Order: sequence, then C-alpha cells, then structure tokens
Amino acid sequence: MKAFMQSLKNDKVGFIGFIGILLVVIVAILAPVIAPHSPSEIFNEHILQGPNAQFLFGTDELGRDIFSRVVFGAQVSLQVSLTAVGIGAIGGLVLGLISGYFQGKIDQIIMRVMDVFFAFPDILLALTIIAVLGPSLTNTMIAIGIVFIPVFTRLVRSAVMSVKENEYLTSAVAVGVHPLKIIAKHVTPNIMAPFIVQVTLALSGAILTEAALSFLGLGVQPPDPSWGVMLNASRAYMEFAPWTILFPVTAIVMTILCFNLLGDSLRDLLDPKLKS
Amino acid sequence: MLIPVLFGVSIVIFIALRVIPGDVAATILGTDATPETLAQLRKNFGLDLPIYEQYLQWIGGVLTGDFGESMRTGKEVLPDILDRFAITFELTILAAIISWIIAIPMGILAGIKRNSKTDFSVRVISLLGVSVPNFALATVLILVLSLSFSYSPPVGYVGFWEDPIRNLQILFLPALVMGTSMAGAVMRMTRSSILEILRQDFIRTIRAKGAKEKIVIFDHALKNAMIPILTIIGLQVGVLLGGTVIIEQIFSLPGLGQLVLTGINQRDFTVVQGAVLFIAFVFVLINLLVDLLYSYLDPRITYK
Amino acid sequence: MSSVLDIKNLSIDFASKKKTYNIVKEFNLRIDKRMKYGIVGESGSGKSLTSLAIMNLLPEVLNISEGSITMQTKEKIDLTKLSPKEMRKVRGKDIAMIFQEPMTALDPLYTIEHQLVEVLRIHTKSSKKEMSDLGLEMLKKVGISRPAETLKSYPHQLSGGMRQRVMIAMALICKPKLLIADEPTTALDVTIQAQILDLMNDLSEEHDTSILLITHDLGVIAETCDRVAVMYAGQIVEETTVKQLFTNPSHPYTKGLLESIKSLGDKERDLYSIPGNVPTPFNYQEMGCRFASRCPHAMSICKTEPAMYQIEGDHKSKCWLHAEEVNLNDEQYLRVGSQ
Amino acid sequence: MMKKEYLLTFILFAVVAIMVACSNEAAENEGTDENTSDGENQAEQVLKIANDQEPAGLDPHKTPAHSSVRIYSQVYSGLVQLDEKMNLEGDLAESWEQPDDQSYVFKLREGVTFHNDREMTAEDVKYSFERILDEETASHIASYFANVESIEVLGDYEIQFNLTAPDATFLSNLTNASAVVVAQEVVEENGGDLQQVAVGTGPFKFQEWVPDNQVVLVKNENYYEEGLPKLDEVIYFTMKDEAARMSAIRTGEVDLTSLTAKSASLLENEENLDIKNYQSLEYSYVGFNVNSELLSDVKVRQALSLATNREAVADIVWNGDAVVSGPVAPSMGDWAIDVTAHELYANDIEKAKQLLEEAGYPDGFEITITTASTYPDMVNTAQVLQQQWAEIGVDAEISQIEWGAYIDTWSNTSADVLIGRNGSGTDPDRALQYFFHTDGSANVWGFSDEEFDQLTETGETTLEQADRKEIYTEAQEVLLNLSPNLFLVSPMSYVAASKSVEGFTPYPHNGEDILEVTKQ
Repeated sequence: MKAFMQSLKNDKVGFIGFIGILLVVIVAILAPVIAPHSPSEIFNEHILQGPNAQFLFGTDELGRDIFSRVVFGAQVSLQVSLTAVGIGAIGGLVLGLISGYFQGKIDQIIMRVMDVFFAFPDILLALTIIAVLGPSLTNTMIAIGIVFIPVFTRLVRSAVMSVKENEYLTSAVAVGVHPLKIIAKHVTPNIMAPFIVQVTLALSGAILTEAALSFLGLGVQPPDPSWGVMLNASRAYMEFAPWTILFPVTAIVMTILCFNLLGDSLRDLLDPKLKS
Repeated sequence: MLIPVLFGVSIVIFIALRVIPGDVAATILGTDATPETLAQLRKNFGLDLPIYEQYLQWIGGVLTGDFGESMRTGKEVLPDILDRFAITFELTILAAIISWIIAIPMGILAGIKRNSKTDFSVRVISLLGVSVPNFALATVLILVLSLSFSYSPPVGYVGFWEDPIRNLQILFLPALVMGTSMAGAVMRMTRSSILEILRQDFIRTIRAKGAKEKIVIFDHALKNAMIPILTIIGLQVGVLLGGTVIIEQIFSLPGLGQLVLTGINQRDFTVVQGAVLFIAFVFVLINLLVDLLYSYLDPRITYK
Repeated sequence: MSSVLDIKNLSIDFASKKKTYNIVKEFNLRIDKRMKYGIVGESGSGKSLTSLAIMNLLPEVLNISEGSITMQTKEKIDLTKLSPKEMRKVRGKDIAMIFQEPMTALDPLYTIEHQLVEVLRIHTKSSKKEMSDLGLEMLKKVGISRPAETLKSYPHQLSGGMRQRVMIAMALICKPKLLIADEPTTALDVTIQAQILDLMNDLSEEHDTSILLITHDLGVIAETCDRVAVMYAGQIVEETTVKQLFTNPSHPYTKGLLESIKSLGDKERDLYSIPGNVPTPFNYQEMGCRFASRCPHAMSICKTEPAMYQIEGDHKSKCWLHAEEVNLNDEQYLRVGSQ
Repeated sequence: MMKKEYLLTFILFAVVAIMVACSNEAAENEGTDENTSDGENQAEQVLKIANDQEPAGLDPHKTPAHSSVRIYSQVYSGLVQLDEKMNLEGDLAESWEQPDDQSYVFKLREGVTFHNDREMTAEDVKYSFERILDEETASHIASYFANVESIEVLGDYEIQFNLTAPDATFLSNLTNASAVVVAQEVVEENGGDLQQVAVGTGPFKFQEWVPDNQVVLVKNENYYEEGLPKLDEVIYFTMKDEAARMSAIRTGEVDLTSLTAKSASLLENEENLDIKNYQSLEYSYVGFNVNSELLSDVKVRQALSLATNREAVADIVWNGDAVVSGPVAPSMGDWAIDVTAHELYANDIEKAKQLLEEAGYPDGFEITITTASTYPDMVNTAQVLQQQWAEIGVDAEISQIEWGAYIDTWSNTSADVLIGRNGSGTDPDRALQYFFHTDGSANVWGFSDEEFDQLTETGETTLEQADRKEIYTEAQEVLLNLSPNLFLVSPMSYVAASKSVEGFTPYPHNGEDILEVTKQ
C-alpha cells in the first residue's frame, strides 16, 4: 500500500486526480461547516444576484446561495455516485463471481439476464427503473446502480474465468478446499486491479448519469442540490446569470476530470501489461 | 444470443411499462377525463385485456412485422421507428467519426510520448470533453453561437439524401457535442493499447527492418491497437444510440430517443415497446458486427 | 582482412530523473568479413543491449554516452552519429536482426508475405512480383516445405521453428553485411535448435554475411562461432577465439561458466553454479572488478577495476590475475574472495 | 478466410440498404424543403412557428393537448367562435336562434367546402356531433355535450340541437376548439381515426406532419372569407428546448415562438423582434386530497392558504409576470371575482398558526408536496411553498414525478398535496362545476359541498347573464372559503415575433390568431 502510494505520487497526473478527489470528499464532509447558508434557503430579495460579499457565487433563480448549493451539491453528488457504484460494483462482484466460478447453467442464466440489461440503453434503463420505483434520491441511486451491474458482472466474470484457468486453483479444488474459500483467497485479490479501475471510472459515470437524469427531471428531488440539478436549472438563466452555470459546471468538470485522471493512472499502475 | 436477449428485452419492457403508474388513456384525456371516456379509451387500446393476452397480441404482431400503431397519434410504429432510426444512426455515426478524429491521433500521440507534457495535456484536454454533461455543453454552444455569431443550426430536419449539405449543417453541432463526450474513452483506450503494443517484440522487429516510424505506428501498432479500440467503439455506438435522447431534444432532431422519451412520458406503450425492442436489436447487431470486424482484423480469431 | 563492424569504447547509460547509471562500459569489439562472432553472458549482462545499441534501437531511457560503432558499408560510417533517417537505411539492409522470441516477433495481423516483403519495400524499388518471388525463394532457402502456402499464412498458423526460419529469411532477404542474432534458438525445441543454427551458418556463408550471435549458451557458441566475447555485468571480461575459450579459459567467470556446463553432462557430480548473484547496474559504480564478489580468486586489489590484459595473441582477459605488473605474493593481493 | 469477407460485405451491404430504405421513406414526404430552405425570401408568405411540444395527434374530437389544438384549430371550423373581445360570433353558422330554452337552431353558411372540395352541409354537422357523443370515440369533449338529446337536420343549411335541460354554457361550449365539423368520408377512409389526417373547412389545409419535426399547413384558397388567410403556408416546428427556440428566433430561423417570462425579458431589446404578451386563461393551484385525515379539516386548508404568499410566488416563479388568481382566472373578465381582498389571501402567519392550533396541530405537521418534473414552474412553486409553509411549522417534502405518473397521481388523488395548473375554459361553469361539483369529472379531490353543488347547478341552467354572474360570484366565495384547492396565480404568456410578422395579436383564448397575419 505504501509502495503503491509512492508510485501514485510519482505519477503526477494521477496524484493531481487523487488530491482533487480528496478535496471534494473533504468539502462534502465539511459542507455544513463550510456553507454559509442552508442550500435550500430562499432569499426573496436576492433573486439571480451576481457573486458578491454575501453570496460568494451569487444566487439562483429562487434566490438561493449558489456557493452553499455547490458545497452541499458535493455531498449529494458524491453520495449518489458512491451509493450507485457501490450497488453496481457489489452486485456485479457477486453475480460475476458466481457466474465465473460455477459456470454452467447458472452462468448461462445470469449472463443472459445481463445481456438483456446490457441491450437497454443506459439512460432509458435508468429512466424506466425510476419510473417503476418512483422518483426519490434513493431510487435514483438504485437505478444508476442497476445500470452499472452488467458492466461489473462481465468484468468480474471474465477475470474469474482467467484466474480459474491457473493450475494452482485446479489443485486447490482437487485437494478439496471449499469453493467460497478459494474465491475469497485466490480469485478476489486477482481481479482487484481491473475492478478498482472500473470503480473510479464508474464513479464519474454516475455523476454524469445523475446529471442526465436531472435534465429529464428524474434526478435528485428538490430542493436538494446536486450539481446535475443545478446545471439543469441554470440552463434557462445562463444568459443573464452566467454564474448560475459557471460554478456547478466547474465543480462537475473538475471532479470528473480528477476521477478519470486517477482511474487512468491506476490503470497504468495496476495493469501488469503496462508496467515498465 | 440474439433471440433470447430480444425476447427478454420484450418481456422486461412490456412488464415495466405496465408497472409504471399511469396509462395512455389518462394522459390523453388529462383534466377532460371522465370515468366513462377513460374506460372506453382503455377498451379501444385493448388495455382492459389480461396482461398475458396483451403481450401475446403484441409479440404476435411483432413476429409478423406488425409493431402496431401509436396509441396516441395513431401512426404506425415500425415505419416511424425506421425513419427515426435513420436519423439517430446518422447522428451516432457522425459523432463516432468526430470522436475518432479527435481521439485516435491524440491517443497515439499520448501513447508514443508517454509521461511527457504532451501526454499530460492530451489526456486532460480529451477528458474535458467527457467531463462536461452533454446538455450543458449543448446549451452553451447554442447560446454562444447565436449571441456571438448570430448562428443557429437550420430548423426543420431534412434527410441526408434530400439535401446533404443542410442535413450535415443540422447534424454537425449535435454530433460534435456527442463526439467530444465520447472522445475521452476512445482516447484512453487508444493510448493504453498503443502503449501495450509498442512494447511488443514485433514492433522491434519492424524497426529492425528499417521501417519508418509512420509504418511502425500506423501499419502495425495502430492496426493491432484497433482490436481493443473497436471493443470500446462498438460499446459506445450502442450507448450512443440510446444516449441521443437528450441531444435530440435540445437540437430538435426527430430521432429514436425523442420517440422513446415522449412515449414514456405519454405512456404510449406500443411506441415504447417497439422502439426499445428495436434499439436492443440494433445494439445486439452492432456487437455482432464488431465481432465480425475482429475476425476480419485479426486472423487469429475465427468467428463461428 | 577488413572489418565489417568495429565497436570502440562503447558505454550505455540509463538516465533516471535523479541519477545516471552506467550499464554497459568500455565495450570493444571487431567483426571481420564472414566472421561469426559470439557474445555470451548471463541475462542482465548487457549483451542484448549492446546489440540494440548497434541497431540504434535502445529503449528511450537508455542512451549511448560514449564510443563509436563503425560500420563498413560503401564507406566507413559511425552508426552512433547517424540521423534517424540514415540509420533506417542501414537497418534491415546492411544489418539485420533476429530475435529470441519467434512467437511474438512477428506481427500477428499480417501475412508472412507482407512481413517478408516489407523489408524489400522499405529498401528497394522492386516490383510487387519481383518482391513476392524473392520472398518465395527465401522461404525455399530457409527450408520451408510448402513455401507458397506459407507465404499466405499468418504467424499463428506456423510453429516456432517455422517462424524462426521466416525470421531468418526476413533478415537475409536484403543480403545484409551483418546479421545480429539475439538468442535465436533459446525458445525452440532442442531438435530444432541445431537445424536453425546450421541454416544460419549456411546462409550467411552463401550471402557473405557476418554474424553476431548473442546467447547465454556456450554450446551454441561452440557450434557456430569463430570468435567470442564473454560479458559480465555490462563489460567484456574475456575475448578470444572459440577454440581458445574452451581449451584455455582464463577469466574466473568464464571458468565458472564452463564448469557449470560440464556438470550438466555429468550426473555423478553436483550441479555446479557460480555462487552469488549478478550485481544490478545501480551499484556498478562502487565496484572495482564487478565479478569480485562471486570470484573464488578475489583479492583486495579487486576493489580497483582491472584493465583488459592481453594473455597471448589476441586472447584478452579483464582480470588482475593476468596483469603483468602484479606480483601475486604481494600482500595487497591477499585473497579475500568468498571461498 | 474468403467466407468471412463475404459475410462482412454482406452485413455492411445490408446496413447500407436499410439506411437507404429508411431515407427513401423520408424522402417520399417531401414538398417542404423548397420553402423551408429559402426562408430569407421575405416576399413569400410563409410563417414559421416554433412549438415547444409535438402535437399528440390531429383528431379534434380525440385530442385535447394544446400542442394539437393550435394546429387543428387552423384546419377545422366550428359553428360559432369568440371574437377578440370574447363575444360570440358565427363561424360555420351564419346565425342562430332559440325556439325554446332547450333548443338551438343554426343557419349554416352556404357554399363552404371541405378541403377535399366537397360542400359542407348540415348532415356533416350532425355527423360530427354524433361522433363526439358516440361512446366508442371516447371523445374528451363528450362531457361538454352530455345534455344534447337529439340533433335534427332541418335542411341542407339548417340544423337543430335539442337539449335535455336549459344550458347556459351550450353556446360557449360550442366555441371549444374541439367542437368542430369533420367530414364523414374522411373518417371512414381512415378507419374511424383522424389522428394522422385533417380535412376541415378552416383557413388552412393540412399538408404534412413529420413526427417530432414539423407540421405544414397551406392556404385554403376556398376559405369562406374572401381574401383570408393572407399567408400561403404555415410551418410548425417542434423545438422542445427553450434555448434552441431562443436561438432560432434570434437568428431569424423562425418567425414566432412562445417563451417563458424570463426568456422574453432577454429578447426585449432585440431590434428585429416584437415581444407580445397576454394574460393566460390558466392559473396555478395547490390541490388537496380532502379525504385525507389531515386535509379534511377545513382549518388546516385555510391555514395553508394564509401561510401562502401568492405575490411571492408570482415574483419568484413567474418573474413577477403573473396575477393572483381565484378558481376563475382574471382573464375571464367579469366572471372572475377580485380575490386579492379575500381574507384567506392575506398571508397572515399569526392567524394561520392560530387556525392550526385550533385544528389540533400547534406544532405543524409533515406533508409531501407532489409536483410534475416536466414543468420547472411547478417544481419551483413547490419549493417556494415548502419554504413559506415552514413558517407555520409545516415540514414539507417535495416529490417530483414525470408527466405520466403525475397524471396518474392526479386522477387517482394518490398525493395529499399536488401542485398543478388548470385551464379554466371560457365559461365559469367549466371552471367551477366541472372541477369542484361533487359529481364533477375533474373533481378528483373528493370535495363535496351542498351549497356549492346547488349554486353551480343553478348557474348552468340560468340563462340570464346578470343572474349567472351573481350565482358564480357566490360559488367562488364558497370555494375560496372552503379551500379544497389553493388558487395561486395566473401567469402572463409571452410570444416573441419577428418584426417581419404583421397583424399578429395574441388573445387569452387564442394565442395564435394568424388568420390576418402577413409577412413583410
């Protein structure tokens, strides 16, 4: 781990990404301390004001403090992406492990179901799931999570299958070690590298998906501020109030950029094929 | 592969639509609804039948090429889907081409100059495209172009074969927005594939032959890297096909995405079912095509 | 006799951000026309790097810091001073190379014909037909039984031996003055190894091509070469004719190597291997004689680097034992070696 | 190897073939590109309108959606219509009389032809209204004419409607854009459905509808009014995104488009644009499920009304361009009462708290406000109310749902508090009886009040205008006091028109009157 951090430090780009993410996490955790106002407090007299001393980033169409909303938005956006990716990754891990390890009929069934979900376009799938479950923050996270499951399942399954080819596993099975033990001990650590990379990339994907859902009116419920919701609302006002789009878009771009840079570097670091 | 997946998709979407609250009769009538007219309308659409019967009727029609009529507009579903698919498909292909034009050279450059300043800047620039949500980028583009250059894309879609220039004018901006958002992933894949390929022994062999770097990179490294790149392109074309919803709406393009979105909002079951099934069909087909392309590019793979 | 290749005082450095490490040092070598020259050494000794340096194909982090590589083409040229464009004209045409791993040395996506003819396309202006015919002829020469068919096939359809034959055909198709073969037989079955070596020998004689053979296998040297250089930790430690090397090995490292092969053939004895490990380039600097830590004859003077000493004729050894000015009874030369 | 290449070629070929086939189909629907591509040519009388919604179908008897009405109302005509001052005037009917309280006789214009050149006669009127009343049609306006007992053709140009009871709303219901005359043979040719075709007697002929793209109407040369319409062609483009509509109107790609108040204020300084506005017939409201335990208490509803600052809603949500409204929108003129003076509109927090205490909720309560994500104004209204109500201790959570689910929630009253917008029609009967009578079709709230029921029943059958006004004034008072809904504000509607458009004036009941419009 220490060595890993060291090599991450050596990779400047990855390190920038890591620091960026760390910053967003800190802002999210300390949101109540950092934000001067409640993110949903409406100041009737201050609608669409430009950045000033009282409202650092200006106010939005309902007279709410954009700075506070961006700060709390970090909380909401991170919560959405972490939970969604958590659902997708854990779901995919379990299904992929089962599918890849046991193969046969159960693999057939799982993979066919995954194919069905894979064949649905992402946004439409999320849209349908939210429509079925009813819109709420939790359901948005679940929907995005479900969208991610097939990707993770495929990834884990193929990794498990390639690990399973190894002779030491064959011998472990022959000796009579319990399959679960084998999975925990041998398979899981071996698939961690591609898995972690996929997770970082999915995290940024989740933020974007939430933004897209916000555009369709199915994102986070008002008055909660997610960056996607803010961005979508600002579209109507960006001409005379450019600050309404500037700050949330900067937040979203920087975060996604950092996730991607980190993901890329992790890929370079963890992929044995790219090691120099 | 094709049949069971499509069958699964048809069942999932059929059931999902009926689980979602609301139906087409209520959305059509709105505040003008009376219980009698609602009941009558549902009867007219066959929504009073048991679910399995509705499904059998629908899927039976689909199997004979009859996707039914839109419950809302009375338009035949299949011809509408095909018309719109032509647009969405063209948009997707243009977006893909734009992203390749951006991403592949950048990916190669970043791969060759790994860990240099060029590498860093190329990575950051191409990732910027992915980082901005499509709809924000699209709106900003529209606004800036109309304010600063008094330009807006021509209104009223025209097919490519009717007026290619006007058609491309209409599609360029949306394709650009989608292309930039896709470029990051393609760039990333190109870069890492090139990195991997350049490490291979045969690249040294080719250099030892006295080949120019141009031959090394384009004839050999890129061709080999194309295989993983193709995977991601295949996936992305599939994703794009369904991901045009937002772009189509912003740029007023009469594509499949809008059809599905309006269909879902209006609970136009026949339209949504037909369109989703069709999109899934195309998605599977594209994956098949990508598999075929693999075997064409890579003599080691034989496709059965 | 005129030399084909003359390497003088070659040094290869590895430059990291903080520090520069020397990897190959004071490398001298001369290959005459039709000579078959061998370089032998363990992996990590720098022998492959040297061959890459000749081709100017060193990885980016490595660079030639000193010395010259003179090649006799129409005129004498120093390869280290060539522009990339000029160097490309030499590669494949004047110097060709065969690599160790025939399984991965060919681009999997192109037919054998394409890859065979590619060299010709780069260096000549022949017509397609001529090139194709020449390719077919070369395949026949390297003993491929169904050359026409092989021409149209892809690398994965061929066996390792076949691929190495293709590599040889590819290397010799432009009739180069020098063929560098880097472990050409290591990855092959023993039965095929001999065939490939014979083939190389025969063809190089036919084409008047000199050979620089790089291997870790003294047996291969014995079978193929006229002269040999033994490399250890980035330096040549002994250089002589093959005959001399086997009859009169001088450097303790060479002796150790020979010992280890002998023990392979003799089941009665324990397998002999040189104790200790090959040092890494990171601590070359502080060492005198780089073999000292593993040398049974190590002395305190070995903390100072020995020069290349002439033993007799053109038999050279880089060991204090062969230094004329050394009085072995002198106290400073007391044995402090590991054994 | 060869086989593989063949297969690949085949698939590529198939894909191309599909694309060509698709585009050919699109090409068949040609005929518009000529005109659309030279929009610069001002001499051409072509009006381009950008719409925010795609028409939902063109059958006037089956489609109440505004996006459809604005189009088919140019193609079809009814018996009577409203002039700019909202007075009745003849359309297909030249004149009408009432032989008795329960019957109407209309004299039709002679020589009016359908767009298929067949003359329109009384038989067509009879057919059309019978089609509306036919259960199978499931027409949304069937309920307006539920009291039509019989329709008699008295001659080619004379027709009589017999009602079951006197109905003061009958004539005004006839002005509904859906109460129009269709041609029987066209209905029959199209399997009973007019969603994809439109053959009427109106000023414009339907030419083509390219889904999610455009609807093209062309001049009806045989329109019964000489010299009208002045335009040769009208093209409706579907442009759902406001940013795209703004851009298109700015750059002159379209001539006319509706906008939100905020966007309109941005365009006010544009040299080549005219911004027109009119008070809409709509009002926004908060609907209560009066059967829920909490909201069945009138004091709770009144408290919420008092806690609501309607002016703030108008300011924040509508950029100040909205007027406080009751159940009858102010743009209905005399019918609407002045609500601003009403005690429940006073935004009196203290009194609201007091009412809550009396109702047994001294510390307030928790509630969910449901709103439609499709309309930003509804979402914003919900957020403003959430904050306003918090002042009396009401802890509201917002649930925004998409349109299909919203309609479902509305019709099943599955939300306790629902934000919405109503179009109150052109007659107070619709605005009051239909929405709040115990048996009113749109009374989804479970509201029932005997006094109100009686008032609206009497209002419907009272023919004397002054009496009606009195009755409806009282009914509105009752409704406000009982607050089954909180009526909020009625917004202004905005239209941006290019300066080259002449003779265009929007009215509350007709936002797109283009009959006399010309292009310069």
